[in-house]
Amino acid sequence: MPSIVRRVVVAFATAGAVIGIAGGALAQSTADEIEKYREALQDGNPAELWEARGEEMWTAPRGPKKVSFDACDLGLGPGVVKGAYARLPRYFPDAKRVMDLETRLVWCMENQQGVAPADATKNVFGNGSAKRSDLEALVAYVTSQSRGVKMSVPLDEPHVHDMYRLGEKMFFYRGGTHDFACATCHGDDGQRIRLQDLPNLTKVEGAQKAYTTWPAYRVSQGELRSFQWRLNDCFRQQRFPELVFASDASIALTTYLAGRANGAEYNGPAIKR
Amino acid sequence: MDHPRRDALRRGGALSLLTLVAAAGWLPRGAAAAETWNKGAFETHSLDETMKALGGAPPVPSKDIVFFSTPDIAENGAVVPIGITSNVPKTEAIAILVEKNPNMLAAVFDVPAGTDASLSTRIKMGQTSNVFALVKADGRYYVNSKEIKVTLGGCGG
Amino acid sequence: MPKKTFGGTLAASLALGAIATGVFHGCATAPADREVSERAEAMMKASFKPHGQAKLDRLDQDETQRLCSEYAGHSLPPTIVEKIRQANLATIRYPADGKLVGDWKNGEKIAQSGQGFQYSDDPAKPAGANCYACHQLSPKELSYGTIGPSLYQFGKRRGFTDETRKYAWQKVYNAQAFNACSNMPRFGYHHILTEAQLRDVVALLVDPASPVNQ
Amino acid sequence: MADPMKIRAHVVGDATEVKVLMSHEMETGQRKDAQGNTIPAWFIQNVKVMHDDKVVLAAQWGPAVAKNPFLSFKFKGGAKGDKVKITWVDNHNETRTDEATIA
Repeated sequence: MPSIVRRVVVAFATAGAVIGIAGGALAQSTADEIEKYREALQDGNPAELWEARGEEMWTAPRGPKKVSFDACDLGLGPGVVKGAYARLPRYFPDAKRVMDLETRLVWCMENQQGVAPADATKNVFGNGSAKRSDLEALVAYVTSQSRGVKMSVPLDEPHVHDMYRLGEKMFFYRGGTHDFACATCHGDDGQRIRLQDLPNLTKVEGAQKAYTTWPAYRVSQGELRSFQWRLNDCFRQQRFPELVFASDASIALTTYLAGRANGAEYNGPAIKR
Repeated sequence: MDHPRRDALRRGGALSLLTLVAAAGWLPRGAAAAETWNKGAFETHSLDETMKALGGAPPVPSKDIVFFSTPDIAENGAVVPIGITSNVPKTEAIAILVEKNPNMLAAVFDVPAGTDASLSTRIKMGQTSNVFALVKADGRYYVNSKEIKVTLGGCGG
Repeated sequence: MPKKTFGGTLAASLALGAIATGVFHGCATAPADREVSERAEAMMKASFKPHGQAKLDRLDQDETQRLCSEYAGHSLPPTIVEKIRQANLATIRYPADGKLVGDWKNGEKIAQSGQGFQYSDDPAKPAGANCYACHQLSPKELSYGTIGPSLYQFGKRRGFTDETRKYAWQKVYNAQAFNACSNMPRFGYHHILTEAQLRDVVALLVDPASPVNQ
Repeated sequence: MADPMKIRAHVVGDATEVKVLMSHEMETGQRKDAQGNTIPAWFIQNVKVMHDDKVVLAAQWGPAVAKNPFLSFKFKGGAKGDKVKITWVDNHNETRTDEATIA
């Protein structure tokens, strides 16, 4: 080791504070430090960059019909964004379907702006500047407009209720080469994969904490990720085939998790590992 | 011969790690700052290489340089928050170096009079490493370091 | 319409947002519930698409998966527990040469790797077991999960005996032979690991020289 | 063209606190794409923060600054209603300048 480094390290390094502590104390200090890491990230969330882009897109005329999202009804009336996300998914009579936010945005693009379905769902998940996702920017903007609003998914509506029940079944459905279900990792308290804490989504508090912090800026990817992405990537890791974007199953599972978060204050888009 | 420049280097403690940064030109003062970028300093690939090129007096270790909002463990190396405050009087510049990154130097900040010698930003770390906070104050160089562990993550391994 | 079969009371309590999980699970074998399960399965099969190595047949459940899904959130009736254990015990195969213990160093690598069977993975590369995702093993690895119990000193605690070695093999091969509806993947039964890899993972657990047993 | 920065500047005691998020890939030049080709380096090299005609912070960055960079610092003075102007220049000579009003 070069001398400067050695001197500096010997003089000051607090390294080793972690090494040398055994067992539970070690795990605890690791968890505490990771908590500090997460806190330090809260100060500036790049999700704001997506929110700003999405806000601009919301009011701009789009598609062959040159119609803006001001015509898009997210459930509270055309163009009403404030608080809309906290009440999704919901049943939309015009589409005859229960829809989550992403599905609804795509529906508005196709049915109001005249965007071809293939174009509307082309870049649903972004990947850097080479493949930016308009949809994720729109999602960031819309969800940011529900910050501080209590989750109230209309579970008493029969269609929504049915999707909730189907989503619950899906949550416990074990399959694939590894026998995984959502519940395998998200069915108990205080568990982690490697060092990542896993919310217990079978409990209201766990579902609330998790659902109200998505979408999120993922520092590991440098991207804002929507809830559709979250589910899609969970199933990849479950060793399942690919969950189709805006499919019934994706909406059912979202309805189950969003419904379980009812009563909690929405607090996204967040910043996460 | 460019005597003023050589003199400046000698005063800085002839060729330490810090004077490399200085030699390649810490930020010039004033409005011209945004137009220069110190290629040489940003292309030192390892500490050994940097040190060999220097071989001079090291910067003075100083506890007046403090890390804040800088965790001991980073959950992800892609974004590591670093906060540095220099309590060394007349701090002119602050640099962040990561010992085990492919290029050591991450960032150099020129701190004009009237600006607090305290800032925070976020860097990338390829692996667990010492992070150096280097400070130039009143023509002299000071350093402190902190080890930051970078953990593995993810269900997919 | 099925949605009319659960009506006012449940919906009302839902709206209050104060419902216990148990109410939702209801009786797992009730006709209405079975009907929802069947529709959920059909919905899933229409909502996933094949991607790379992950074909739609991954959604087809074997009997163990089906039972464990059906009873999720309930205590398993003893008859079902026994049924699952026996069925899974019967799947366990042993190496022809009887050698159960391989190289713990390679076992450590397998324990660290989560590669394999995701549609994003290269099927040509060897799969890992990703043990550290859920278990503590070598104390040198700080980044371990807690879904499964700590396996630190697995061999040392049980004794370095033939019995321990066989148990380790069986457990890694098919954990449900012991613990019905365990969260642990059945690494042998599903051919996630090769026979040689199973040996190496067993070595990590039972070799006296393994860091796990220090 | 690059996306706008998100700048927040507000008075804290006798100083102005500036927080800025920039939209930039900060590609290191060390990564490879799916085909195994090196993704070329692309990162912000210079940042300059101005209050009136005065530079209050200037920086040189390498590619080890995180993607979508964040920077926070304070300078003495600055009054509500004053402008803070931030400019970055990257290694492709692309540049972006944004302004915020001190609150």
